[in-house]
Amino acid sequence: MTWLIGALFFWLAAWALNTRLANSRLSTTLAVRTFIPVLFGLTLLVLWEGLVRGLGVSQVILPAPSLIAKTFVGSTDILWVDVVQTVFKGALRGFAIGALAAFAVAILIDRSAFLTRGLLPIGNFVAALPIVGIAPILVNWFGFDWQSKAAVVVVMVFFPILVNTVQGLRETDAMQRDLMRTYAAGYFQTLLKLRLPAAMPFVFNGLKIATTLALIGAIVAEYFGSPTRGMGFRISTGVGSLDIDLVWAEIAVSALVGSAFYGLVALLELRVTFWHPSRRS
Amino acid sequence: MRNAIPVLTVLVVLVGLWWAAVAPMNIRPALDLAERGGAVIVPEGSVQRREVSVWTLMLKNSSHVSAGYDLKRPRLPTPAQVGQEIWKTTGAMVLKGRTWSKRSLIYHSWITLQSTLWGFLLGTSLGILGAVAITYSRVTSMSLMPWAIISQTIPIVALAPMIIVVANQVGVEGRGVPKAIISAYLCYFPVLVSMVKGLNSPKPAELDLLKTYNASGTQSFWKLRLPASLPYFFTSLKVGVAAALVGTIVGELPTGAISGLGARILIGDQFGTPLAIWSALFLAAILAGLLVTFVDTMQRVTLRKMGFRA
Amino acid sequence: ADDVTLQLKWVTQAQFAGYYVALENGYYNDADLNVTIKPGGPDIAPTQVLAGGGADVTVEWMPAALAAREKGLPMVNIAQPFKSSGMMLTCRKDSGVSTTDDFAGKTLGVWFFGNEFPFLSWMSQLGLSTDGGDAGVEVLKQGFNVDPILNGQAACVSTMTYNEYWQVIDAGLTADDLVTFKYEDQGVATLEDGLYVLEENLSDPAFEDKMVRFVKASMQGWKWAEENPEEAAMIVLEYDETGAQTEEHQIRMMGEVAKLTAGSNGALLEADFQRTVDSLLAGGSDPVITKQPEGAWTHAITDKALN
Amino acid sequence: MTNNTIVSAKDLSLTFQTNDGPVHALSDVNLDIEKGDFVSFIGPSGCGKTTFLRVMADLEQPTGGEITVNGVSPREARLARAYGYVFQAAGLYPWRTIGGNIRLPLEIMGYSKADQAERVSRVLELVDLAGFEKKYPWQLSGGMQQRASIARALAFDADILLMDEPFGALDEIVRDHLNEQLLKLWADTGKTIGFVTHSIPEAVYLSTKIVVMSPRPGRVTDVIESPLPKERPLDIRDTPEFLEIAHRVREGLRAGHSYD
Amino acid sequence: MTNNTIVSAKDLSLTFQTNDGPVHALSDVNLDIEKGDFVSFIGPSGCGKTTFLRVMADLEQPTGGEITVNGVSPREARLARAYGYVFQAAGLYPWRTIGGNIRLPLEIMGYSKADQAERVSRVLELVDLAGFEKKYPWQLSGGMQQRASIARALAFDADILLMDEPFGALDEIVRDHLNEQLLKLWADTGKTIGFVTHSIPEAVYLSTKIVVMSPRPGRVTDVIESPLPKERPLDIRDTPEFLEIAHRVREGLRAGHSYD
Ligand SMILES: Nc1ncnc2c1ncn2[C@@H]1O[C@H](COP(=O)(O)OP(=O)(O)OP(=O)(O)O)[C@@H](O)[C@H]1O
Ligand SMILES: Nc1ncnc2c1ncn2[C@@H]1O[C@H](COP(=O)(O)OP(=O)(O)OP(=O)(O)O)[C@@H](O)[C@H]1O
Ligand SMILES: Cc1ncc(C[n+]2csc(CCO)c2C)c(N)n1
Ligand SMILES: [Mg+2]
Ligand SMILES: [Mg+2]
Repeated sequence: MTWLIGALFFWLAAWALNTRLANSRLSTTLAVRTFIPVLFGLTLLVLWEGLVRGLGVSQVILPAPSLIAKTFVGSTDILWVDVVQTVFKGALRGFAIGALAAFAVAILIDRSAFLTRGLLPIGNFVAALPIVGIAPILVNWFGFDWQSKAAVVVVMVFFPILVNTVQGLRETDAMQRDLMRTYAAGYFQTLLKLRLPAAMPFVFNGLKIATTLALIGAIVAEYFGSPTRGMGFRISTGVGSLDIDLVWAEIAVSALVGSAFYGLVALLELRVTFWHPSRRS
Repeated sequence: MRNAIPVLTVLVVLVGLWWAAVAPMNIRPALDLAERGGAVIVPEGSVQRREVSVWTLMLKNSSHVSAGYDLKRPRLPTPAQVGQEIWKTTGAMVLKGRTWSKRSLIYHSWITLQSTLWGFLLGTSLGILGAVAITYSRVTSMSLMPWAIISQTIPIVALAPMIIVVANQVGVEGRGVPKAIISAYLCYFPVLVSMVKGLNSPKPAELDLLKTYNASGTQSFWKLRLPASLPYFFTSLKVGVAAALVGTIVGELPTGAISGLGARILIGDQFGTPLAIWSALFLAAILAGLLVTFVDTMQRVTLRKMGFRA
Repeated sequence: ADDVTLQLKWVTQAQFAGYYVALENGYYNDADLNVTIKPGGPDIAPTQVLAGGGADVTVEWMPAALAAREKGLPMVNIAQPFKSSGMMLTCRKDSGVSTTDDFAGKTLGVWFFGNEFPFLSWMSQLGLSTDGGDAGVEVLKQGFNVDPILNGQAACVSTMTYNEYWQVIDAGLTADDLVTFKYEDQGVATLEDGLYVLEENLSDPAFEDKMVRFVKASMQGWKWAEENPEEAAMIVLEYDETGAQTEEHQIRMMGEVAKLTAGSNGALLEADFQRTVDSLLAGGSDPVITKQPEGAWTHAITDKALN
Repeated sequence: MTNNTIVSAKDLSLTFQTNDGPVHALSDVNLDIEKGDFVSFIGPSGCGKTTFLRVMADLEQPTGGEITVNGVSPREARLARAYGYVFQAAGLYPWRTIGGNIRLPLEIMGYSKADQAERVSRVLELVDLAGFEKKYPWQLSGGMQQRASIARALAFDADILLMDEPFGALDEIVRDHLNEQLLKLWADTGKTIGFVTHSIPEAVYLSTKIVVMSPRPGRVTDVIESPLPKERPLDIRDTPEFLEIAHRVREGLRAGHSYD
Repeated sequence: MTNNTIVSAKDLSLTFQTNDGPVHALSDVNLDIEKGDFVSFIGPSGCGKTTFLRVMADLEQPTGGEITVNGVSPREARLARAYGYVFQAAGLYPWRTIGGNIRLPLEIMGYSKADQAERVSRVLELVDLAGFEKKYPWQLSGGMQQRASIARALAFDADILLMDEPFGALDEIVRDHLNEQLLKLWADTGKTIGFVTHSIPEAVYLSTKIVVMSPRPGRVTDVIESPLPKERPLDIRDTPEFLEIAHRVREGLRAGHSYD
């Protein structure tokens, strides 16, 4: 009971502090802008800890954050092996291949109005499909090691990036294109100097969506067969052997890696599309 | 309509490529089968054949290539096989009056659709409420936004079993609710992001105008922010409904293969019946198409009625 | 009537025919029970469901149950309808495996999710490492099907006598192409498909009484299923909500399962239990369980149910 | 400051804090506006015209000095709904018809349904848009949209009409026409009008008072009271008085400008 | 059509097919522009000024009649890079600095690196933007952006400079200043200039030839040859000759306009 009340109290206090900070003059400083979400995350953890302890929830159902942290620290070797397998071998390679392929195809089909009109609706449609469903097929085709995971990731990230890039390439306004016409600029000049830069905000939109898809795809695919390492492997076997704390440690790793990956792409975006109105103020 | 011919052309080309790919994809199992049936295959033995490329195999055993188009357990089924399987589990079922039988994919699509719709409803509501909170409260916006992004990097499949157990513990029976929760988890995010954008889309001048009228917060919400956000809203619904479907299928994969298209994929995998996987995949695609088209139509009608230019 | 929820270990199939028969034939009804059967799936850990209160009783394999017990979840075996183990490793002759000596350097498909324990202790008894070393075997977490052996990704895959083995056969490989290693024959068999409940519930006489009736009705179901395999398979199909199971396959499965349940009246034999424990304790460097479990089974239920 | 003073600014200053340092948008502005005045603000880009209008309407908070509107603070005046504001861009809501746009302030201020209908048709008449009530903004030309936005500001009973370059985007002929209409409206209603423009002839033609401003920091460099009569036909613009005032405005502008 | 004729349009027509039926943007336009001419186009909104400029620059295809530029088709002239075009909005690429924007046509046309640098700094000087080379467009005011876009069109050696309301968004003083500069530049380089404006004084002040157009369908209603000397101080605008031409333009405009 004291745990529950304590957690609740902490939550109220933290929220009050956050409210004050957010409405204060300091709210635009980087320190406060990072502190507020961090404190918010912390309150969630405290609330969780309080709930688990206060209600006496069994640790094979929902372990407390403190236990998860302990497991995390104690199993860094396993976690690292899994990250290498799932993220570096599967997700990142798949992401790179898928992104490059989508980018190349986008530029290729963009040359033909016919192809664009034919492929774009299909691409849009495929981008909305539950592509994870093909994971069993690809595991069958490409084997149980990282290659099949990368293949799933390639297929998952390909269409969102393709669709966004093609749309981005069409995003120049008429006047900008007319300007190039008055210079009698060639196709590649226009592509290089106008359309690619103008497409970048869209490309990054696709890349950002793809980052989260990549991780999910690689993990889900491991459910259908894998070597005896990898985040998906550990999560699925962990549940079976009631190592729920280890499962949560893997989830935490996934969130960390995923956020870092997303953050990296977002940072890159900031540097490449610094000029875009939505980035300026 | 302008796009019909290009789309159809591309589709025909895709199906053609698919059909052509069947031969190399299936040549190995086809040869194995033929060999067991007594045919002479070069090279002999499936282990030896692993060293040889599919193209060589096809060349040297050209008479057996066609067998790849009629396998019971193909690595890649032919379009016709998939079409037949789909017909067998949908149209033929309807003709036999067994539309809602467990062997009918219409029944399983319906199960998936239900969870999708519940998840969609839950997810969009959460997304919209979150967006309103983020728009109107600085603290919420500063604390919540980063976590909304982080939430999407968590592998939801990992949470699925725990969601089921916890749902059980609070007395919720059946797989419907956990599936809907997973589906909502994937669906809320695009809606949230897009609605935050939409609710903040009024230009400063438009907000200033209301300020000169001394309009209240509620008035500016209903008369400006909400209508201004509608185009964003519908776009996000399209993404959201697709995400909800992905969520449901992901939820059906591991949450106890009972029914639904995801379960069919899983069962197809477990029992080694690729056609079951392929037909469930295609039905999922059709479902996605129908859902997105439905939202798209809603968008057109509503926005036109509201006077937005088409 | 009293409510009882049963959590199965896997999807609806003839492996669980006895329970479906008892339900369909009204044995549970006659025992004044209102039984709900929850199918399992790849991500359903029966142990976890039991811990979460999602079920009163669950079908589980003993290694997983004992492991859970060591994790602090006091599961107790109250009945053991399966006498023998149906697990085996099925290998292709053309991949060069004919005896256990040939395993080294080969890729073997193994089920995880709590089903890997018998395999791991077997390998450690054979002195083969499973973590990628040269002297050991390469372990592949096998999915839900037997594709790895069909397309040559693995030399051997885990199969059940009643299920996956027949998938390999159905896919075109003949018994002559294959070598099988039954865990029973290798002396590493562990008990499968027992009924487990939480220890704390057993102290409640009302619960105990419910379980007595449940086990009795279930065993009645099993015996009927053994005698009427075809009808039992049809009943299972009736309850299969995926609609993906086939008659042929389920009838065959029922036939094989009957061989495993034969010889069990439902009561756990202590010798079988000890054999399982010994096998697991021998699990080498990273044993599944570390000490002789205490109170992991009881005859309290079967004694009342079967007499 | 007389009894009739509607706006009175004393040493008014406004400094924006930006990433590149402070921007002095207004600096020590002193200005009185009388009831019924038509005041034009003219000056080079960035001199603070818009900012001054926004301060009057309580859309921006001064960082120094004082300002009263109708004897009270701009905020109180705003809460009393004293302003009709016409922004530089028409800013009509695309999901509302022209009639719906004009009805917007009336709905917010709680006018009765009957009153709303009556007022909408009256102001539409006034700006020559009768018959366009049911059209959507994008079905109208830029000039018509601008007129609709003026109608929107006229629909309710605000004493003070603030207009920020309302005719900037229109061609000369349309502009002449609207100028005439605006003068007529002003004469009919007796509203006090604050009007920002870049056009010297327009300022001279319309105003009773022309405020010339200069940038960095935004200051009032000249306030010219117009001797022109209230009744102003378009060809008053060829009279010597007109040209003289125009000349003075131009000189004032040039003085404050960075060129020369 | 003399030897010096740069642009020659004969019975030129252009009809847009739209959903609401055909729009006759240009109808039987006949016009000759001589080498070194400064031609202004003036007319109410939608009369086809922009369309005519675009046809000249091969950005739009006429649906009737003929047009030659430098004796060849507009397309050939475009491929020969005969045009500098200044659009109504500055249209600078936001991801390039001001210098980078001006360098854009030079890169495309393959000028050498050294030549590029030299030209960029020369035209920046010309439009008073020296020192802003490294800034991004959005760091500059609208007027400065417009000047940068003019600089961009001047950086390379195009015979014909087409400007579509380049000064529309600027205040009068800046406009005066740029008008003076433009005249100087024109005198120095001998370029032929096509210039769209809404301002009568601007058209009269700048041009050797004023083309008055009227809408629906877009026709040329008057072509006024200016008798003003090439050398034009700003106060030429107060001379009777000037006012007379302005009057004639205004009458021409009014005749084609829907008001009156
Ligand atoms: N919100 C703001 N933040 C920072 N600086 C601002 C802001 N609003 C205006 N300024 C600056 O204040 C000065 C005055 O701006 P203001 O908009 O009042 O000029 P203006 O006279 O209306 O110009 P224009 O004729 O171009 O409309 C300018 O230098 C402008 O850049
Ligand atoms: N791409 C197009 N499609 C259809 N109609 C067009 C198109 N471009 C222009 N028009 C129409 O052609 C007519 C002439 O347009 P244009 O842009 O040349 O006018 P303008 O004289 O430049 O007007 P403004 O002064 O407003 O710039 C207008 O009625 C316009 O609506
Ligand atoms: C993830 C996962 N993989 C394999 C099994 C294996 N398994 C245990 S019982 C059973 C039924 C026999 O057909 C099977 C296949 C599992 N439970 N979960
Ligand atoms: Mg302004
Ligand atoms: Mg134009």
